[in-house]
Amino acid sequence: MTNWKDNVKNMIYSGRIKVPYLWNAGMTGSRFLTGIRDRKEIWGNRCPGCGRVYVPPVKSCGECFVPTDEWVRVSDTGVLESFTIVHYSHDMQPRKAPLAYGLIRLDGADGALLHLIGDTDFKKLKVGMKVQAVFAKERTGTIADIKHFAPV
Amino acid sequence: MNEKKREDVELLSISSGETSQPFQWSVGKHGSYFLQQLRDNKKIVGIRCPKCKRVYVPPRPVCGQCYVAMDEMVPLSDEGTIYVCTIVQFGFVDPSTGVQRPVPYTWAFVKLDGADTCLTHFLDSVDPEKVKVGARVKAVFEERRTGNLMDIKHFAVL
Amino acid sequence: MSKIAIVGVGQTTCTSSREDTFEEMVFEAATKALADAGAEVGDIDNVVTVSNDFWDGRTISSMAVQEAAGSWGKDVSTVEGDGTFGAFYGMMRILSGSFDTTLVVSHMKGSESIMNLITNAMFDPIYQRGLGIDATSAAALQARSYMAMSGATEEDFARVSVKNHGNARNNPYAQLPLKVSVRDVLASRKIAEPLKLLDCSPIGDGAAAIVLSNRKGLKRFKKDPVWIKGVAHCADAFNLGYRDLAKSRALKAAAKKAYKAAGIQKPLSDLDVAELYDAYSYMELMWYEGLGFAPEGKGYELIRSGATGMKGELPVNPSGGVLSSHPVLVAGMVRLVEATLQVRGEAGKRQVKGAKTALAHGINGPCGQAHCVFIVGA
Amino acid sequence: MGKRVAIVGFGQTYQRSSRKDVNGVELINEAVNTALADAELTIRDIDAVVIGNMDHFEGINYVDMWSAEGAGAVMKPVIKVCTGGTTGTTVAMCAYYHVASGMFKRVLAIGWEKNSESDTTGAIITAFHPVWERPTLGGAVAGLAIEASKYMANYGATERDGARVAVRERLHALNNPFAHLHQEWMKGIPVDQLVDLLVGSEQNAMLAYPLRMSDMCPRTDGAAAVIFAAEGTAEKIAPVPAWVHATANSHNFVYAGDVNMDRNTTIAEASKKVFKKAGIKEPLKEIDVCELYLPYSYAGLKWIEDIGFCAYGEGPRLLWDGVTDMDGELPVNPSGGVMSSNAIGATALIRVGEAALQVMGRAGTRQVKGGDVNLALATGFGGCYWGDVMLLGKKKPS
Repeated sequence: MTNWKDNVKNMIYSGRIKVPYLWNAGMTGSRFLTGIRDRKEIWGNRCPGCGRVYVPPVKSCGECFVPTDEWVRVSDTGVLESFTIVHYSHDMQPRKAPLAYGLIRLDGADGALLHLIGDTDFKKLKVGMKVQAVFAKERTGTIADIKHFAPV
Repeated sequence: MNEKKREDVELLSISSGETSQPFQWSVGKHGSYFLQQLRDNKKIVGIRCPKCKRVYVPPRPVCGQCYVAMDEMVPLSDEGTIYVCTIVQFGFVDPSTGVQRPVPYTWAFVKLDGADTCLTHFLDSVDPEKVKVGARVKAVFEERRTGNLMDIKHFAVL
Repeated sequence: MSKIAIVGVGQTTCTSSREDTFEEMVFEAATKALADAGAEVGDIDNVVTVSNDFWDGRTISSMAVQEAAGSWGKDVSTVEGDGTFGAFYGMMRILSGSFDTTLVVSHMKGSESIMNLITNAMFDPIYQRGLGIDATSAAALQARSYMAMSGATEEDFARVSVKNHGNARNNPYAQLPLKVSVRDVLASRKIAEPLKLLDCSPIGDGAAAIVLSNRKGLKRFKKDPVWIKGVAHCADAFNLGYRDLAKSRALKAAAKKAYKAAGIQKPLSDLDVAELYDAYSYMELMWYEGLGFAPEGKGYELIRSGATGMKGELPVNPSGGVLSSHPVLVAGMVRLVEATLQVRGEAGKRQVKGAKTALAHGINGPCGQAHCVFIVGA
Repeated sequence: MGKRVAIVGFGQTYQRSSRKDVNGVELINEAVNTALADAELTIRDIDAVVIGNMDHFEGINYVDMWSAEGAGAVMKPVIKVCTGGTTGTTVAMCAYYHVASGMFKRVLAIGWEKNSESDTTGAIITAFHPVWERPTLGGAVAGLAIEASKYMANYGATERDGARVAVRERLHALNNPFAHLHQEWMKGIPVDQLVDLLVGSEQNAMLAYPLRMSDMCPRTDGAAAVIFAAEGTAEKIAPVPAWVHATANSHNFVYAGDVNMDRNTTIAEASKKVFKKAGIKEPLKEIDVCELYLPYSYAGLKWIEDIGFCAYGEGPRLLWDGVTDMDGELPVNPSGGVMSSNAIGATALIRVGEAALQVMGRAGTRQVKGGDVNLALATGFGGCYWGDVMLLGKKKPS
């Protein structure tokens, strides 16, 4: 029995973790998502402490730690603060590579919104360029109700 | 719009849908040897600590109590005793498949003859009169074995 | 400070895929650290393990390695985050007066899961996850923001990659020692622009452990102590769009505290060597700035001038850094292990001559949201 | 020697079956704000944050990072710890060590869970070994059912004994506005009769013998936060701080099949360590009240024996004698305990917070002994028999 290791072949156990989740968007998030779904409007909220307008909205400002209860409608156009073109694929990506992400500071907002960039030649993307939200035709109350942002 | 009443907001939830995380877990050489013995020879093995002499099943690399590496595989009987067991009657999602696991089933800690720890497994019966602490059981092997703990189909109550 | 010392270190080699289990890797790293300290498990008063449930594919991942970590019968706790944060907790547990010694051990098997899916799960499920964002695409956004702020170029990023992969050739534990040129890096496969393959660290497998002791506990060990002179950590906001991605205020804050405790006034000259968490090439330049090695936006000057090369004023990542081996969570602890070896003069071919004071750095969260900075010295 | 440490503030959300009106970060924020208000502090007064939950219950990786804005951790040191059901006490212990180390003066400990967002049993199964245990394990319910059946076999305990614990927990919960389960129908019915009702009811579904629905904890959404402070600071914040006299833990088992089902050896070891540190010789006499992590009824019989409140097999007698009821010698779980609310990552921290309230004399309608509480014991339980114990007291520890 001492030589058991000589004949053993290391095995791999293939498995998965598949626990289904249903994440609550909460009152604040639901208001944001239904605004897009029902009216194609993008709403954020303003912190009474620092005056920042958050999009997507937050219930409490992380910097000032006070509730942000003033709702503000922001533009569906904004400035591309950063972007990347992704050349690899994985199962969570909603579309095939190459795909592009951007950080978009909407006019009237302070924080930038993370989203996809589309309807353009990715080679033309530049930091600082104007982009606009393209809304999905079928909207179901998720962040994908904005299909992506496209250069204006 | 600006001052919509709270109750006017439809509360949304976002579903994870069909997403899952695949894993390729290493079984390690100790566990692999156990599974290979199960698959190829219908044999169950444990591992003995060189210091305290406890026999652990399934085999693993380290005796936690003595903090020494273990190396000595020992054959175990395919018969043993029910240390503890219960009949699972409630439904739940199996995290490996994402769907409900069939119930009822009996889940037992089986202390195989020659081992000091228990193997956790299914029993062949859900009859409360049969599946009792102290009852004798014997491993029933699958015909087609793939190198998996489920190569033992279940333990049959003798 | 100099109240708590590192008296033992251990690390496994890092590879893209190891065949052993978490348990075996933890046992290897922990027993190496004990052997290095000239100690036995009985000399350890308590244990802190470092792991992450998502990466391990196991809830309460810390539970799986307790026997291998030598914690039977001992007080034990766990940190989910980088190994430097685990070391920080291990140190506090001694300072509390409850224990004289702590073993801290971290493990990672990146080979068992799909990195993009695991890191996608660290993003917000309502607003971000469905977009498919992951650690690399987020880092690419940060790299671009940093370029826009600083004027650093893709060549500068490539220089970091060339330096670190080259240094890794002196490190027997490193996963990816490479002799490459700036041109090779620039020509490597596009991953998430502006990041190319050689700008990204290889997610892999590894484990590391350290033994900590207070003055009272020192007599149990044979190794000369390497003292923790200063340490601090700090987190920024989570949401990428809500923080200034191009600057690292959390690192600045952590470094300021650690430097104060260690009496470091001019880090570039006061430190002899630094081991930084460069998960992506550009990060090293950003961390230069956060750590005060260079003014804001000027990190690239140090890589262009060679100041952070092996023969420079402050060699950074003589080990090859995280770019050359990236067992997530373990990587920060490896920085601490490497810093300790440097101060001891035991870093072999990657030794910085006469190193007395070393910095080790760990990060946590997307795009370096949280930072931990250790200053260690003889 | 380290600093003396006390609890100076506690906040919790109302524990409910589902909180669709908030996301996880917002739920955490609620508890943090409640705790800060309780201690009359602002987030600026907090030097460091410790947070815990179980990642796969909500499917969020790096929760400490994701929740930074809600937890008040922006530009502060934050650490995440997770040890399963013990997470809340592990968080508390981590916060305690932060302060005791002398490195931080005021530390915020947070535990939370939104169990409504996933299948709790499915997620719990992922805590076990994928090759050896997951294929057959029936979650925590099955794991606890086997322990119960072993206890019954060893000591002749009955289903009525188990139900007696359930009745105590649910009756106590009626005094606690924060509790999840409020079984108002139980009001005014004698204990004996309630026990008969639980054991005899067909609606009280058998989950895994001998555990019925009424023997188990619920699935809960909730969060809790506790503020720890150092000596010199604590006295200025709270009129009566709850001092940490001792804390310890134990966790030995990695493989489920190794666990000694005869006794809860880890909670016994941890208790022994705590009693030794604090000089407790007769726990039943010296300790005034307990908040124990009892995830199911039979734990209320067996684990009190392991802690050392009575001899092996005597747990049921203590229960039936009323010793552990609100007006007994050693009230256990005036809050209604885990069986009345179980937002898993928050649960053990709530035990610590509730024990602190008892010491401070601020437990309101669930206060025991008219506020005359000198020592209160809190425990956590999790994973493969992980045991955490913390002893709180009114007097500064010597």
